[in-house]
Amino acid sequence: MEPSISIRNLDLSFGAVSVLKDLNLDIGQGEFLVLLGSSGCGKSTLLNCIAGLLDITDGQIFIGGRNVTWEEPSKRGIGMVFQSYALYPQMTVEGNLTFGLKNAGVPKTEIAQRVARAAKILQIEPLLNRKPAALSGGQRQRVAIGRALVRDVDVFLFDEPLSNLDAKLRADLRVEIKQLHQTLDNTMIYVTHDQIEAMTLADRIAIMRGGLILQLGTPDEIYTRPANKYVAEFIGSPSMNFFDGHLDESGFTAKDINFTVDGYDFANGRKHGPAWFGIRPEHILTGAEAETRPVRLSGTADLVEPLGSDTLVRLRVGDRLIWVRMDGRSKPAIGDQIQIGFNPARASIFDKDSEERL
Amino acid sequence: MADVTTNPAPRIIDGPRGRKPTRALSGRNIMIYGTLIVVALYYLLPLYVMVVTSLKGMPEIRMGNIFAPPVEITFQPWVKAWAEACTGLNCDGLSRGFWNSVQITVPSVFLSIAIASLNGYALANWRFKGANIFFTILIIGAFIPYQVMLYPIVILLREAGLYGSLTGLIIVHTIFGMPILTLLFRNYFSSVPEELFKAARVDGAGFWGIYFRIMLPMSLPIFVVAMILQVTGIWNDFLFGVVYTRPENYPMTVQLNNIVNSVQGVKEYNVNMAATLLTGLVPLIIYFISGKLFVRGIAAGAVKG
Amino acid sequence: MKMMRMMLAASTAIGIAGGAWAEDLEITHWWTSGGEAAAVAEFAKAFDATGNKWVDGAIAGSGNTARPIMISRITGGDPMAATQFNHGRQAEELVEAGLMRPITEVAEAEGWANAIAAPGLLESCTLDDELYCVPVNIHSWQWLWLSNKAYEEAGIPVPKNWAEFVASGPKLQEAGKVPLAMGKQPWQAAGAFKVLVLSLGGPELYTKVYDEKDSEVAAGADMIPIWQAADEMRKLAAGSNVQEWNQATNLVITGQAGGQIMGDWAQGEFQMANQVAGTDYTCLPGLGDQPYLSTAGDAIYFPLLSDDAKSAAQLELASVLFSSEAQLAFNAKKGSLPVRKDLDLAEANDCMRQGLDILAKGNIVADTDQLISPDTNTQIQDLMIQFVSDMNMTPEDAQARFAEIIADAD
Amino acid sequence: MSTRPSRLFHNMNAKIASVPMVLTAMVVFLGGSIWTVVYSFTDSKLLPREKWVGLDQYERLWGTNRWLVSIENLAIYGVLSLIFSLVIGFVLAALMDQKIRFEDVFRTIFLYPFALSFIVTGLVWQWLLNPDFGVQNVIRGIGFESFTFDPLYDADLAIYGILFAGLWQGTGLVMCLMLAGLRGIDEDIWKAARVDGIPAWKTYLFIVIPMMRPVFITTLVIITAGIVKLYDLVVAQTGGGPGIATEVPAKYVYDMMFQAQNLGQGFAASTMMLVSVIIILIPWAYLEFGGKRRG
Repeated sequence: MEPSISIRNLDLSFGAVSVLKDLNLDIGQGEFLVLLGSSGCGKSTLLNCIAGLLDITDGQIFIGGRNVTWEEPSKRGIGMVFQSYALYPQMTVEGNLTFGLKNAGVPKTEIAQRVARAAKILQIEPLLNRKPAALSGGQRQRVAIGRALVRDVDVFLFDEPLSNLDAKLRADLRVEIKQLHQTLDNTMIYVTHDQIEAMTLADRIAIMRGGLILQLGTPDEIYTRPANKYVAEFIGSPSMNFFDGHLDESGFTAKDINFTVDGYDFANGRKHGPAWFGIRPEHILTGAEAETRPVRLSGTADLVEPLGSDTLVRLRVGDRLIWVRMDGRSKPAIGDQIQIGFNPARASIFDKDSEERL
Repeated sequence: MADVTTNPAPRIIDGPRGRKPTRALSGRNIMIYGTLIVVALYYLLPLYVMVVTSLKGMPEIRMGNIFAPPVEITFQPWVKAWAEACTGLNCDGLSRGFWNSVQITVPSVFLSIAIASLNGYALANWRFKGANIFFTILIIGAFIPYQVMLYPIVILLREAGLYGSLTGLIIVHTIFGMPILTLLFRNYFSSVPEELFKAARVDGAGFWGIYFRIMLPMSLPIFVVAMILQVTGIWNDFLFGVVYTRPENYPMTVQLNNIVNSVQGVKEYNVNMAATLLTGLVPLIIYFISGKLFVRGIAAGAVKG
Repeated sequence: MKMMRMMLAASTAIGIAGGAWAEDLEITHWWTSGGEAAAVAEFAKAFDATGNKWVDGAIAGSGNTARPIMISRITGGDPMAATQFNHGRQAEELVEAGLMRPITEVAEAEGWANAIAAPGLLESCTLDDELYCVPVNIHSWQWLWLSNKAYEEAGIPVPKNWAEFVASGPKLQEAGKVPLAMGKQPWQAAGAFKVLVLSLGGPELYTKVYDEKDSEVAAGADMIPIWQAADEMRKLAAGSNVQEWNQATNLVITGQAGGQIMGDWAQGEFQMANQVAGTDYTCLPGLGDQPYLSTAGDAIYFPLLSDDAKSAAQLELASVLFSSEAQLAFNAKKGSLPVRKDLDLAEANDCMRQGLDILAKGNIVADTDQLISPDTNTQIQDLMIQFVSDMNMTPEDAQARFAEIIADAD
Repeated sequence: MSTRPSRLFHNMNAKIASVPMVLTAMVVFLGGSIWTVVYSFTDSKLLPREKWVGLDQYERLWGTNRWLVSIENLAIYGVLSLIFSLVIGFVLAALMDQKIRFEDVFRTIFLYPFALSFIVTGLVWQWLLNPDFGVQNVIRGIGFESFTFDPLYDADLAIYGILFAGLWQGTGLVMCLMLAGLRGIDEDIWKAARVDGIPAWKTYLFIVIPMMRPVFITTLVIITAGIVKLYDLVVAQTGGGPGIATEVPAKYVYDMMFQAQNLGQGFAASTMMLVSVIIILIPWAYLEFGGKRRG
């Protein structure tokens, strides 16, 4: 099947500063793609290029099989939702929804139908006659989504739509967006710096850094098999624990520790040399369970963060600090000796120099 | 859904690619730059005429075209305007007025900004009962024609024994600069995050401490705007300068008026133009230097209602 | 001469001030045109010769610009030592409010009353038997200045009266000249009008209108020809695109305009341009037919000062201003007539002599400055400038409006 | 801090710092205005005096042609200058906001007249518009013998000649204010409008301009304050002429007070100006400062 959006060899530079470099990306019909990265990685820039809000330097963009590289944003068949909502403050909600349509000369009856549908889907019917200033943040963002919805397009672009909301609203609206995607089944590209949003919403995640896509994959792939150290560190909270050491026949050696890496699925065959060994806090077991794991260590509790569902504990192991996610019921005290263990098969190992996954 | 980032095979096909081609002479550009250039010419025309005329001799001016560049450039009009032009018996041109203007402008600008910034600060951060009433009166005061206030101020200054003194004039400039400046500062200080202000209070800083150690250092843009407005306004003032000072303290604008209107025989347009340019030079230089800061400062202070 | 001035200065100084010496006095005035400035320099020279110093406070523009400044300073408690006003009613209230000082003692000591050319001049400086100002010159408004060059180039003889002047208008226009130069400022329009009233209407009409403020006369048939003349005047002046009076005079001097109705101070400009009366230009006092002149002029007033030394010096200044030498020198440069009748005007030119003859005949009336208040004067100025520049305003409308102003005048 | 400080001393320093403002507001602006209003009911001539004449000064004022012409002129100048400064200022700002080259140069050119005094502005435009050697002369010189452009010498056009100069002097500042306002508009709004396919002019008209309300208000206040005070420009450019074609209220006040030596009349005219200013301003001041407080 032809991809819904195809980005081909896209380059973008402002003068001498190159922002996006020879970027390729295909997004399938009905796919929910999340562009994830820290600020300045080029994710919003890429989205703006797709929307046609930025003139690209080289390359091509196809939407729905059509070469839209030189098309105006409004002619690309997209709808867009912004972080700051970008509602027209002097117009009512209805005005916001209909302004673009009226301008495009859509017949009145059809406008009314589309508005009614969007309002129903988003449950904003009672708000239609209000002005944005009289709405809460969540309501405003619903209206902003509605404005994209009434355009009746195949592709939705979201530019950090939930970043301005508080945690509770963010979680609620996230669910709604997910449901919306399930209902509409159209292509969505969603930019965020929030990994929870990325993990929960995405069919695939593209992790970006410095204008490049570091890894493109399903949330599970990204989580379990991060392609490089940056991705591994970026995803997961608390971050993956790393051991700085050396990989050889005997396994992984880091100063005072040595263990085998049996069961580890090497990406391109086993390689030896300096390496990072990474293991996520939630893959480290404690107490009796730790005994069952191939690698066992012992450390002193240094910091305890009870979250209710889980308890995060920072252990001092030698001169290293290792985060461990424990069951919410366990309540270690600072200074307690804790036994930990993990299975190298669940770990990620990266080349020391290239930081690529081994 | 193959992972395509690892597949650098050429994917570009024929058709639109890269930057949308735009011609340098597109209709849009012609419209934008055309309009800007035409308007710029309209704005520059008077300056051009002033400069050109000030460099011509009188015979050449009489022959006619005010737009023609000078055939023979002479700086005599400038010399005359600066040092020789007469008002009555005094023939020392604008030079005397220049130093008077400096003496009037510097303390007036300083005092008016100091007071207005304190007012704005008190209004924005230390509201007290009735403050807004005073402020509203002050703002309405900005609309009162100066002529209306001329006489009451003569009486006030007389009662204070300040009439005719430089101090009196400085006070007058401070009073009439106050409304707009206070508005600017109040708006600017209102936009300073309240947390900052609260943090300082928790740290034990008082009214003056916060003003000097927190507000002042972070308010450079608005001070620049205030300074530009005041220097221009006070330097260009004619009415107060002529009414509230003695001849030995006359500012440059008053002398400009005297020179331009002291028609001795034929109007010496070249000298008049040179005198006009000389008088406008100080504010013009300030604008040329700090134009960018001005816009930035206005964005910070004036625009937030 | 020098001896005498020294003696005079010394006598006043000793007799009145008891040895005040070397004071700086600031004198404000609006004498800033070429001829005027040269004339003021004569006063300054004479005063400096007494050992004091003349600090010149010229304010350019016209009396209308300068007077507010002077009045503000006097009422604001920062008076200058002496200041120019047109004598008449401009300073009346300042005197009444006790802000001015009398100089009666000097006048009596020096016998000004016997020397004065026209008694009215001192009278208008007098309030409650005290003299408050020194008249320094006699000006009369009723002069038509004509450019011989312009008429030569147009190929017609120089007119001898108003009627001929009006008749010559079209010929001048054909020759590319403006028949009548007139600065487009209110006081000039109102001044020209009052010249028409006196010169064409005669002293009785003038007195009825300006002195007795008889609004029926102002509205009546006697004034109709005056308004018709005013109508002709504005048509002849239509092409004159200048503001200042001396720019208008300059049009006459350079032959670009045929003539100008302006007071005798215009002669100062002719002299500055080295023009010779009779050869280069012609003057028609009283517009030629009924040579009556109104005597107005400038006067110097003396604000009340708290400094005794300066107060004494004020009297010295008054004495210098009225002295024969200063009078001669000043008025020769300014083109006006001296206020003393005991002077030998050997240097007086053709025009000045004509003026003196009329004065000697007693064909004089008081100037409007002494008859109507500045308020009324301003109203008339507003009316006249509107009439002169707005051709849609008919003479009938203007006359009716004029009569209203006269009816309300105080 | 054991005893509660009295109300008076609460915020003491702020009150001390506000003393100059309070004095200015109460003594100069309020006191001066009241003084002016009171004396407008007298027949004060050269000096103020308490000789009451009721409404005589106002009757005369409204019966004076020159005052009526002044009001009319101010109305024409005011309305046109408001409209044109806002429109020209906004259009220039919008053009400047198109990411153009040489923005600094253009901005400096548009803003420099604002650095010049009205006296200078008036003189320059008087020279330029003088038919004998200004624009008219030059255009006639290149062959158009019948070309006529002498607004300052035509009573019907003179006020527009002043408007010409006034706009030249003032639009630069308006442009700056507008530019600052435009730069303050959220980029996303522009993006949203582009995605919606709304043409630029419509975006400006229906979305951006309504969003710039605070800027427009500030600008309006500044322009209006300038209009009411219009005086120097007229004096320098036309002296009120030709005739009384360009008289304005502020000049009437000044001339009455100091030239005609009729303070009472001048005070009556000032009072009328004051009243109209207050009528215009009070509702605005109430909306801006009275109603809701800023956060």
